[in-house]
Amino acid sequence: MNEILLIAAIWLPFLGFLANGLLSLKKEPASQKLVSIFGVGSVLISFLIFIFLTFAENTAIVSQSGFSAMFFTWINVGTLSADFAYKLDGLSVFMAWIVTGIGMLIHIYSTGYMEEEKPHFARFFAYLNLFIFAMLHLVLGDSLPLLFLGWEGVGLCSYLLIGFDYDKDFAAVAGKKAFITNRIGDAGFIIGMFLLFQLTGSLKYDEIYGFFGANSVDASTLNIIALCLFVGAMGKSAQIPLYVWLPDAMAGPTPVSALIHAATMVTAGVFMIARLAPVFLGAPEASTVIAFVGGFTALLSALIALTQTDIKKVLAYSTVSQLGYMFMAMGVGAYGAGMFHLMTHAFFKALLFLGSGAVILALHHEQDMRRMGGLYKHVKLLAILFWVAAVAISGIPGLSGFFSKDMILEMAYTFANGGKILFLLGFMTAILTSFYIFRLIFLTFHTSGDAVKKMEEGGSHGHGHDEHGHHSHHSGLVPLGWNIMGPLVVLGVLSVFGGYVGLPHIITHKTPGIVGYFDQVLSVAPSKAAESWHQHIEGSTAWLLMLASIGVAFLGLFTAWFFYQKQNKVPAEDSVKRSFFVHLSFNKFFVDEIYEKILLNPLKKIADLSYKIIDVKIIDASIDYLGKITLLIGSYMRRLQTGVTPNYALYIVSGTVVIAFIVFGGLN
Amino acid sequence: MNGAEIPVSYVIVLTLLLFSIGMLGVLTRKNIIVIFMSVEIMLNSVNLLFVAFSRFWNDLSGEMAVFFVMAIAAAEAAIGLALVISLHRKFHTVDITEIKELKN
Amino acid sequence: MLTLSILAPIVAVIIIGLLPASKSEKPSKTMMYISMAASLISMAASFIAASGFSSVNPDFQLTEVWFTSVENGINWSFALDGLSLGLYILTAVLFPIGIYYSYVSFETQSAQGEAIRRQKLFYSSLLILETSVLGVFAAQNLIVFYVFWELMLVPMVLLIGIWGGKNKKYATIKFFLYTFGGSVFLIFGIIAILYYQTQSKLSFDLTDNLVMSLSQFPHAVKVYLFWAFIISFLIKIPVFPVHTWLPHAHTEAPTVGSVILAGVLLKMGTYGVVRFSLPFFPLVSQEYADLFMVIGVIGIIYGAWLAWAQTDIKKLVAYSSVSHMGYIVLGMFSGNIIGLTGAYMQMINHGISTGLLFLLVGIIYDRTHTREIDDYGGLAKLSPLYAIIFMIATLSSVGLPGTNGFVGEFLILLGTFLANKTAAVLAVSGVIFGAVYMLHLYKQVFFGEPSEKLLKIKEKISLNMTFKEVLLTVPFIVMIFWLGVKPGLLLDTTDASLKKILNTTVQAELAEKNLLKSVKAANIKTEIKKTEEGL
Amino acid sequence: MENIREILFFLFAFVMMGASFGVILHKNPVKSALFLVVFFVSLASLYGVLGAEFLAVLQVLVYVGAIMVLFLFVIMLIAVRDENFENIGANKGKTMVVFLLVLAFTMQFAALASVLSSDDKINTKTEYSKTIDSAQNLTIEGNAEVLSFHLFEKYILPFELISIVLLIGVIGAVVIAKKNRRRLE
Repeated sequence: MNEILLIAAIWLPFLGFLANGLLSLKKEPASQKLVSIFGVGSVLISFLIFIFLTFAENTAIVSQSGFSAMFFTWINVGTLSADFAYKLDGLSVFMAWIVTGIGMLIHIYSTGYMEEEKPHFARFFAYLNLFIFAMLHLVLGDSLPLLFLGWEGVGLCSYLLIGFDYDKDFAAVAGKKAFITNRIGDAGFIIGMFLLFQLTGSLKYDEIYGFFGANSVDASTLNIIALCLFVGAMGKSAQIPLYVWLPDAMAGPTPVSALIHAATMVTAGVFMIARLAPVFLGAPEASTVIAFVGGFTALLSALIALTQTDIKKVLAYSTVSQLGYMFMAMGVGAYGAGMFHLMTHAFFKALLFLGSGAVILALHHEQDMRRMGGLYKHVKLLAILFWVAAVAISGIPGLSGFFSKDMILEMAYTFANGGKILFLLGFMTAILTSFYIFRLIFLTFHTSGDAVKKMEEGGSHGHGHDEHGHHSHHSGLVPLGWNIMGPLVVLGVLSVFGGYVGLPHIITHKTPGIVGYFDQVLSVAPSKAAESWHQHIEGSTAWLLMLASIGVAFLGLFTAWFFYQKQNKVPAEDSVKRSFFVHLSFNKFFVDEIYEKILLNPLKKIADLSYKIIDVKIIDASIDYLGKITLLIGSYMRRLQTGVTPNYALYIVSGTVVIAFIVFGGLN
Repeated sequence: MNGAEIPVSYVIVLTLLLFSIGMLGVLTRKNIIVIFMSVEIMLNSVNLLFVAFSRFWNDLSGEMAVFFVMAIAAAEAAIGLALVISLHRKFHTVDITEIKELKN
Repeated sequence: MLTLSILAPIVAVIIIGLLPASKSEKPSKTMMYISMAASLISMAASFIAASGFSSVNPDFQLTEVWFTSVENGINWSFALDGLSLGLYILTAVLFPIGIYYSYVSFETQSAQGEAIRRQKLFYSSLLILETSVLGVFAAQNLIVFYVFWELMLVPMVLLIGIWGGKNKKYATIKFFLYTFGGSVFLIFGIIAILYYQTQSKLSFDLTDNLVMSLSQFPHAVKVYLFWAFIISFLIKIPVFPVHTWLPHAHTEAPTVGSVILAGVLLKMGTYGVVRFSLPFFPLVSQEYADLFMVIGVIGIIYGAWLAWAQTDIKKLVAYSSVSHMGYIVLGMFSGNIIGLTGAYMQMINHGISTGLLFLLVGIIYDRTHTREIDDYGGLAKLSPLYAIIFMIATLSSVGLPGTNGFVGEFLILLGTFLANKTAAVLAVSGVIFGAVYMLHLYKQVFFGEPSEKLLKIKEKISLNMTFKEVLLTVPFIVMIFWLGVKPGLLLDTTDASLKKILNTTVQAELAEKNLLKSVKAANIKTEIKKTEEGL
Repeated sequence: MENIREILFFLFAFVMMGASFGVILHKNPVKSALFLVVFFVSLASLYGVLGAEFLAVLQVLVYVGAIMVLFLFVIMLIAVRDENFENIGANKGKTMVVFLLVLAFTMQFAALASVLSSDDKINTKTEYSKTIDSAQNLTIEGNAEVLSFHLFEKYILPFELISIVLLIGVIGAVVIAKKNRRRLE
């Protein structure tokens, strides 16, 4: 019975997708109420089922093998078998809660946000439901192929949703970029999967875990496997060097950015590492690489976020940066801390994105922070929620972000292989994080300028991003309904209290709750195994580290206040010349341009040339030459055809003589 | 008393010579009618061979073949000469080198 | 039932031939009905036949004998095994779609005031093509196989040469010469078998007997024969560097020609490899497996790159075929059940996804009369349903999990990986390039603002798909997802037969080892003798 | 008297050779035709010498009586004499090539003749015989008689077919030689 419920929970969003997909095919826009019921309802029921299952199958879930349900056979060839079978264990139930929970909130939010997009309303919800469906496969599948199905499925939804406004060229390009970048990662992931299959002879988690439980494997083998898998994670979770798609992905509607590109899909890489903990734990060198990639990603994207002016771009780079933190945690073996940060990040980043969506919606699709300011007066609740999220992300004590981030920094510090450097990277990122997020807050909600006034002026000058004809007469802010503010409030509450599941060791003198939980559920108790990687840490050092990170959080807040509130600075317009470093940061260190110059353009050129030269000029031409030679011979042979009959008779006789010679020649 | 005995090889050589002469005529002459005559020579030389071997093996099949060849030759001559007339009517010549319908 | 399905189209050809000649330049309903009836009967018969298929039995089943000839070893009998069943059904399904599409396409063209000419020949060609392809897949005898293999050329050449595009003559000649050149090698190989065989009466029936007698050939002969067979198949597949006929043929062929060409004709090559090259010359094919892996990998990457460089939609899809065929070659020579199954799966997949792509390109081409990618843009806005179906085909083509393409690609790559890591790693990059060119195409054609050209056309004729056209794509879509989530439907039927083929390799290896052993033993014996004599 | 047949054989052989050279070498087709008559008659005689009397008669009847008349008619009809053909030797190079070629041909096949030794001889005196009724011991002899039995027993079908061929030949000749009125109009 519960098995059927689990399957139903996973496939319900798919039914929602089908229903909404069919509705979207209708000529006239479908009833929004109906679409919302299908869209939100399916995810809501699915969420409720997960809550129910969590309590009903409590013991099974926390056990090693978890609670599993078999749906039907998928691939079964030779020794390879992969089924549509699901595994609800401690790790996946955690993810399922986040996916369906936050997913449901964002669905509700979307009913308000997308209200104006009448012709595309059903299509939007169809995609969102499909996303939830794919994401649930990613986290709940009991084998790597099924994870990969979800992995690529969410990639597809991401592609479709980024390019949701497909008539806009930049959205279409961004979607394509996201898909292809992800594919590069996927290629690595596939190879990792194959290596794992070759090693363990199976792609089912249970069998993989069993293999690692029974055998000890050479670290060098596991290093390669872990690195290959990590390439996949790089793509999906936007790490250096494959992070470039995520900022562009902001071309999609804001709820999408919140759901896919902040809370759930991009954390798939982190989840995958936790899922395959035995592999990564046996691969210390690869883990170090992961930690450093995470650290550098965090720093680099935080640097870029400093100067961005598009509110969503700031948040996008912030997401990349926070993902960097998570990978840092996974790399140093602090799986509990990484998953913890994954959760808190999901809360506050979803809040930030949805909040920014609300701002954008209120300002008639204005995304440029230079044209905002002083919104506090108009939307107090929203501003407060934004402050909550900002405080959470910046690491000011008491809110969720503080606990998770601090735990990561502490674990990084104690990491044996270059832990100090990692800590430094994370520490610098923390300063920058605090600065850019408060910069965002001040620019948007405070400063002396008035967004409403700016908007009205801008509107009369034909300024701004607004391309929707029905907004042509700007009259104040668009009111925000309950279905927009409701989810924000819930997320605000979560952002505040979400961190208390992991109170630090130095306060409680116990293993933090969530870490203990993950120690228990990850079948091989990774934190314990990874302990050898860590040095012992004194209580006083821990306090020092914590105080330092609290200090930098306030430092960032103060600096942002100083520049943007006190001095009332507004970031320069695009055309203004900037100082060198600001120029670098504003232009994202020219990474996109470099990729285009050294990778994309040469490849395209090689493709063009190999078509024009190898295919047309060499292969095809040489075949044509064969034909031409035949024709040439023919043009000489043609002269034999004189049309004079005796000549033909002559040929006949000659032929007879030759044949006779061959046949009778021996007789002479 | 059993009559003369003529070696088969003599007949073969004779046939061969006649055939070659006919062939020479076909290849060198330009008048269609003469070519036709040369063909008749070739045809008849082969008939001779049939008869010779028929006698040699004492088997009448060879002579039967000659009988049929003659019948066919009669028909062939009729058709062939009709063609010559028709050709002459069309091209106003019986010079074979003038008629180049096989080309183009 | 097999007989019925093979002969029904021929009967229809005779009936169409007897129809009074009409001067009408309108699409002929009668001919369509007759052809449809024949191909549907053929399809139904093949389904009925398939229902009696036992997937446990690796050998030929459902045998139907026309007439046998013991003297020359050519038995005209037809049968299916796990290897041919899927392809046979695919063929039987694809033809009714192709025929009906042609009629719909004629209607569209007629509505635009174009004259439809020589329909009798057109439908006849299609039907003869159907018979020949079905014959190829059901042939149980090497010679019969060859006869149908060659028969296929005639209608295909007519289809491209008469109803083709601007450059049709060039494309036709190229197609004909390439494939015919390949066939020369094949017939050479067949004759050579006859020459070298030692049995008093060799039957060309594809039984173990033939395999046995082949295994006794000297090794050098086997190598020559192997190449004679494989060259012919490789040209048909086609692989790099003998692929250049394909883009021309695909581009110039009428839509139905492209669909059939991609759908089943290319499969004849790969089918030939699995049916003949692998079991006939197991050790030789293993010997050269690395070479073919290289060819396959080059095909994958090169095809994908070239597809990216194309400006013509049909050419792009054609080069994507080259890339996909590279995967199949890779899988076939991986030498393990996973790779081989993947290759087989991919044969069917490619027929479905690329067939659908060509069909879709044809549907829009009927209206726009241009294949240049640059002429398109923003089509998603003008024809949303078309965009969705095209997206499904695209996803299947790039191998997204959940579609059929993934299962095949995944199995092939995994199988290859187990056999040859380097090849697999290189081939995986094809996964990336596949996405690059397909999404490039999709973006250019469907996204952005509608192009002026399309808007102009829209004033004349609706760009939306008609109900009939949507109906035509439904079987493809169903198959894409069905095989995507339940590939067992297909894989279960092939498993036994594929395992048998792999088994021949194992047995041949064993035999070879024993031979070596006996040779060694003999050597030792003579040595002993020598030493004894010396003493 | 025994050798008379051999002598006759050589005599007619040389006459035939001469006549055939006459046919191919003479400028005037009418004279060529007359040489051909000589050729046919001597061939008929040779048949006689070899003991095929029936064929000898037939040869004279068919060739000399029918075919040659036809030839002469045609020659007269289309008035060939007006045209002046170059004879052999006009194009020396080509003639040489042809001559050598024919020589080569002759040589090749002459080799065949050497397979048979000169002991393989045709006995011209032997008569054909055929047992018609073994019970009554009834046999017939003689060339024409036995031939007729062959013709109407074993070869009856070809015989009938040949009559059709001849009929078609007659009709065909008429159709082909007839003036094409339509084209003239």
